Amino acid sequence: MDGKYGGYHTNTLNPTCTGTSVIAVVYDEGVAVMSDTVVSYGKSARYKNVTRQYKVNDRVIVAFSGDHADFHTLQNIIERQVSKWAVVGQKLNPSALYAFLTSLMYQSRCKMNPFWNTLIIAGWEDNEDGGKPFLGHITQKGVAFEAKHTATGIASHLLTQVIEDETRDKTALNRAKAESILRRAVELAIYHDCLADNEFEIGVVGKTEKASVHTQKPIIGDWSIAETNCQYE
Amino acid sequence: MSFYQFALIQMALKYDAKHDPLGAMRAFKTAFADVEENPDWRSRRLIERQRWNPYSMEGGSTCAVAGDNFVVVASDTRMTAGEINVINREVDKIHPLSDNIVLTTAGFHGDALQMRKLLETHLHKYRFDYRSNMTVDLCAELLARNLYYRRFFPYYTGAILAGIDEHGKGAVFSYDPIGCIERLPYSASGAAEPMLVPFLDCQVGHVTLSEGTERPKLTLERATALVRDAFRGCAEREITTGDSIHLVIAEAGKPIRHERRKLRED
Amino acid sequence: MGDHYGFSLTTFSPSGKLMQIEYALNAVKNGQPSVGLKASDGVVLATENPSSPLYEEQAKIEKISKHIGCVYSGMGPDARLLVKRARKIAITYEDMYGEEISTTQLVTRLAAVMQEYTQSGGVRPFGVSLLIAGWDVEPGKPLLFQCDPSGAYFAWKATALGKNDTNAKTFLEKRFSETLELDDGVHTSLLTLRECFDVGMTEDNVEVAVCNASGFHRLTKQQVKDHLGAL
Amino acid sequence: MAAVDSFQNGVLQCEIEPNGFDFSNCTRNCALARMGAAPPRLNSTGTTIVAVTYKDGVVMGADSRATAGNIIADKHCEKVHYITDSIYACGAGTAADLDQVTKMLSSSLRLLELNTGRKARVITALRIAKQHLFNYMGYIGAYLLIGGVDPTGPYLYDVSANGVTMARPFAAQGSGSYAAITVLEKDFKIGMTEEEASNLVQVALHAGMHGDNASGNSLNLVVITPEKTIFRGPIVPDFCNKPEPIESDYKFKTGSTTVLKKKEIKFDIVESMDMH
Amino acid sequence: MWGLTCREDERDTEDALGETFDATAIEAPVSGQFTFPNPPLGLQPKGFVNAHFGPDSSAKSLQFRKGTTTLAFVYEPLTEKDVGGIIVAVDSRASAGEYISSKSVMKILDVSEHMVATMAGGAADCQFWCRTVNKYCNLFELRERSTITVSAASKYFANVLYGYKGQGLSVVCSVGSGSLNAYGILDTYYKPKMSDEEAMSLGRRAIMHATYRDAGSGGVCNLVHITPTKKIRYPGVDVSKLWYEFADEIGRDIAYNPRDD
Amino acid sequence: MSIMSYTGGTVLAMAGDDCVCIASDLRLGEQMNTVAVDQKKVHKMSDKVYVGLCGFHSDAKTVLDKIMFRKNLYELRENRSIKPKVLATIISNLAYQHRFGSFFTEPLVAGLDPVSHKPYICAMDTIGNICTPEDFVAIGTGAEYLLGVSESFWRKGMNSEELFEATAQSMLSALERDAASGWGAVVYTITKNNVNIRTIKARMD
Repeated sequence: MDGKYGGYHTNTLNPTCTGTSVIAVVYDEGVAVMSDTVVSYGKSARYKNVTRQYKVNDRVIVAFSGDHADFHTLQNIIERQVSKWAVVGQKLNPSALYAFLTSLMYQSRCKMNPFWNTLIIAGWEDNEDGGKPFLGHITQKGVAFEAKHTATGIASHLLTQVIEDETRDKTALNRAKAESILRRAVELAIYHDCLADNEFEIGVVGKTEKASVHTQKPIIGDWSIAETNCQYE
Repeated sequence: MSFYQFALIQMALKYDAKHDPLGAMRAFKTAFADVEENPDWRSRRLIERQRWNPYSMEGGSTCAVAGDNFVVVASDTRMTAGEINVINREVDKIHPLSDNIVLTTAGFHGDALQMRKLLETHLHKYRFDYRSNMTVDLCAELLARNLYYRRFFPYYTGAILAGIDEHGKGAVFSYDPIGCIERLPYSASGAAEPMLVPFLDCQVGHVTLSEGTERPKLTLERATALVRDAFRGCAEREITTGDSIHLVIAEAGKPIRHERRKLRED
Repeated sequence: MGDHYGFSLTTFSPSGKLMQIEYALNAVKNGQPSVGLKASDGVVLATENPSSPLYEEQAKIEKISKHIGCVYSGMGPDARLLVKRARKIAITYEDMYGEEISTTQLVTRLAAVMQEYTQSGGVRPFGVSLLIAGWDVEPGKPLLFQCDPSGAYFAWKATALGKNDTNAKTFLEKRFSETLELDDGVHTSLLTLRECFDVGMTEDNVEVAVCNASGFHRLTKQQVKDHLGAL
Repeated sequence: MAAVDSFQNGVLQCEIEPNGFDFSNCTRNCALARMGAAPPRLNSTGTTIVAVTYKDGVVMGADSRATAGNIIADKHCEKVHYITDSIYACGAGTAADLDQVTKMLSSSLRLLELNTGRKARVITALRIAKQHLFNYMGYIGAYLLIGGVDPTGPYLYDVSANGVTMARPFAAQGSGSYAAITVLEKDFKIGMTEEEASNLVQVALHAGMHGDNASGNSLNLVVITPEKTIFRGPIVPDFCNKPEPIESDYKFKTGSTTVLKKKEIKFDIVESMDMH
Repeated sequence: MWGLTCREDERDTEDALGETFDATAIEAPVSGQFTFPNPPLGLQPKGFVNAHFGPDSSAKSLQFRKGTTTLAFVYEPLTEKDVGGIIVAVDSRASAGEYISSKSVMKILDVSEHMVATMAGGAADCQFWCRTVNKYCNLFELRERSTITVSAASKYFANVLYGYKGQGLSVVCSVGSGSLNAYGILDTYYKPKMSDEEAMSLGRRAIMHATYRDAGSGGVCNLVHITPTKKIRYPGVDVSKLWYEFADEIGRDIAYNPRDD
Repeated sequence: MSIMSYTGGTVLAMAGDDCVCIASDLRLGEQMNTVAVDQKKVHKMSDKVYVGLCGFHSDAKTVLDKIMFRKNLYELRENRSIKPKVLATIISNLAYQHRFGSFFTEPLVAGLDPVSHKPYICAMDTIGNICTPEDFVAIGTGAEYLLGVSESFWRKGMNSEELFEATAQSMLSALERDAASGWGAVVYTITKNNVNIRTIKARMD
């Protein structure tokens, strides 16, 4: 907000309080989204048990990684959209929100004033033939795509391959299996992401379950390797 | 001192030695003396302050070949983030806008989505106003103008519009990022464009063959085979192309056919 | 090299001979005997290496690179320095040209080093002659060279150095033939060595090494024992 | 005349006994850079390299792709470098630096082995590499995993270009190391058998090659144990070969290029060129 | 609403977000009120575009296409058979940096029935602005019921472009980097009175020499002959074939004879 | 414009069975205008070993002289003709010696081993990283175009005639699209018993 670019009000071009990665996996009747509950200021974990998933309505969850201030503003904007749709008695379905947020992010990028976030839109899409799980990924520059599983931030480097192996051959992934994959992913993320935390929550939205975010038991991970490695060089 | 003054000073240092050779010699001498007084390694390492880059390159490439009554459009389906990390292996870069117009773009995916939305809206509006579908060259002119409207903040993509024109002939229009339009028998764009185009020059355009040699006719089968081979060659040599080929074949009077072929995934 | 003192110790005698080199050759003459023999598919190096329960075993045959090795007659410490230089030459050549040094190249450069010591100030020639055995991978050929303190080098089919090398050579002339296999080569060289021995030859006081396509390696005590048995 | 001679010697000096770097072009290159000419693109191994220690040895592996920008310069470049019979080094970073640094390491250690008559230690290789890289403050862009077995047991060290080194039970380097390190974290156990260790390295390499653009084509493995060292040459994982071969073969009949002029130089085959 | 106070202007008002931007993008621009959207935050368009699409940016084959060699000259008829008028000759290569993005660009753009403009410099810029001037000329002729004079059209062209001075537009109507060679040929062979055939071969010859020496030109030589009555477009002739004919004509052996050192 | 394309130029080398082809264009330019159209970029080192030098022409000339110096020294000492692999190492060491002030030229070595007559091709970047594929290598401003085209035109086990056609066609297709190279091309075909040097007809624009 330092307006150094010729007096324009600018969003964050160097984010301060940021949330680290978000991982989402589609299973046969819904989508599970994992995000840890810490917002870090640089390298220090400044705000603890802060939820980074926003339950738009009982069919859509939007998870954020990146600047937390922008997350609040986007939350506010989505709320406004929901109320606008409510006026005409419609419930916002995931693909509509996905399209809206894509053009919003793209437009903010065109004003060189981006929302410094990467959004994961997880939801259940009702259409004629029974509906299908929806998982969308939007980057801060307006690049948007749908996928079977996705991760943001450093987890996209670290965990994409591991999740791809888990979900490649098994066709029907049920909710328990999806959550165990996510729990395993958190453990692996802790080892190499210094901003990740072991307290996390998993948001689930599916055909039968309404969108809900459950806090999970913190994962400790096994650090036994440390003893074996005390050389000087 | 904001970034722009810094850039201006940098600009003054940068001698534009393109046009007159004598100037180039003088410029080199002064630059040489300049380096001898304060070489890079003595002055504090000036870290070039990067302004936020609104563009990013999602890699991948597309190409289109027009025959006399068909058009073959192909692209790979890999999306990379930051040049090296593959984030999605089934991304559609070919957007069929109507049954005789196909848009394909390679480059910054955000602009690609915006361009598709733009053209779909215009086609819809045209259908609303004139109760008939747009022809390919009309749509091509439209895209050229719309690319140019953003002349000072351009779309970071190489767009190709392909389709069947009103005479039933295949048409491929290739664009540069700000809308210089040209109708070609074949065209390519994206990260592997320098590898696709010479191959098509040789096999479709037959520009390198001597007079005597016979030039095989371009049929639909030969065109699809050529395009698939071109992409297999690119997947071998270019790091952002791979995973699978998405082929879209539009023939005069027939609905658009999709075809997917595997490519190497490393 | 050797310019710190300025005056060369090796100067011409009125009769036009460099006496220091003559004396060096004498030093070689009363060194322990060593024999080299080029068979059709390899080269044998054998030397007397008196061992005793009192001191640790010190090898006289040294490996220079994968396919090249050498044995010396004369003063041990001089030989050690030359072998170190030879190894350095071989490894630098390999860095520079990407392939293993050929024996001829190694010998020419080592001889140049030895020659330097006969013409520089404040240094004396080496009191040692080297027998360098090697296998050139390219044409696949065994090679045997001798380097003298004067810097001269000769290619041999079979030769002997050190104590009473003359009658060892006459012995070899009678026994040597082109078509010798490696094993018979070892036998002939052990026989010639026994000529120069004043004490009985056992596997403890003789050292044998072989250089063929698979490389240069020293024979173990057991192998020497079998060869001695077969004599 | 003196000026010419000194110049002549100067030019020939670095020819006659070339040792160490020759900085004569530095100022010119900096001047050209300031004139706005972009410096040339160097081959870099984007690469995924993985190394794991197990009960009685070390398994190391690397992919085999060297890239220049977004073009693959070399599809089968060798990134598992031989240092001595029981020490190998995998390298990521600037390809030329890796070749030269590992070549320098290998020759100094083989010389040491010959002169001392003992097997070289992994720590010696590490110390030589580390001091060389530290000398050039990271400008020699070599990121190495030096692993091997010496009389005191198996060791694995991770060297970065500015000279920071760390001993590790398992390690991954290069742009594909993110994906690989996660696989290692998942399945690594202390005291694995050789079979498990080499499988783990292969799976980690597959993850790195599959997820990272700049790694791929094939993988090389080396298994080092006190008794033996096995180098398993190019193994091509299934996702790395073409699912379908090139369909039509592009045979050009002779005469499909017009030749304006022609000159032929004949040799009579002399059986062997050299003298002896 | 707590959100409202922090930033009144853009973010929260009802019509913010998609509508304003999408509206401008969808609607066809109304001439007169249309302004090009500049890059935001007061960024200089010339520097911004050059940073992302210029020669030393990472957009290797995405750079803007440039054309280079165009020429035109007036001549009177030598004999009655000839017609005289203007010969306009151009090459047909558009290159983006060192990559030849197209070998068959039509660089002679129609401004009105009796006027053409040639494209050198930015290909897209020329195409777009020639179309604008073409539209203006047609409107002028409908309104004034008389054909527009060349000077009026070029005056309009200059005024339009002046509005975007310093923003990086590259519209060059006559010269190009390849044309220095063309000038040489024209200066030597140009005669005020020439036959049509001679004039056309001179135009093609000049373009051929320009493409031989300049890396940015090549492809096909397109030629338009404007006579007092009508405008004749001749089909393109391959420049390389022209060069080989020229070489045979003057008997110069241009093939490189292989050396064996 | 990068310094590597100041003078322009492209060289391609392809290996068949017991034969090697090197093709190079003939342009020497200063950025956009062409100064010479008969510039030799492939130089003979020994009967069957050729070196191609592309990039900044003055550096290429200096590097060529230094290579000739070291090669002649080697051949005089060893009294045998140099092997392509050894020549590649010599050039790589020369390039790496100037690691921090590099020559702006990318060398390419191609030829048959004087003894075993096995084809050997290799290309290097400016500081000497040797790549020795078994199919083809390309350097210079047109390298990308060549790699894309040769990928489909190369097959295992081509005889010298087929190899010549494949090399010539790849080179001509690449010169179509590269502004900084062209103006004619020359192809050297090296086999066990002869070297064929052919100038092929290319676009002169």
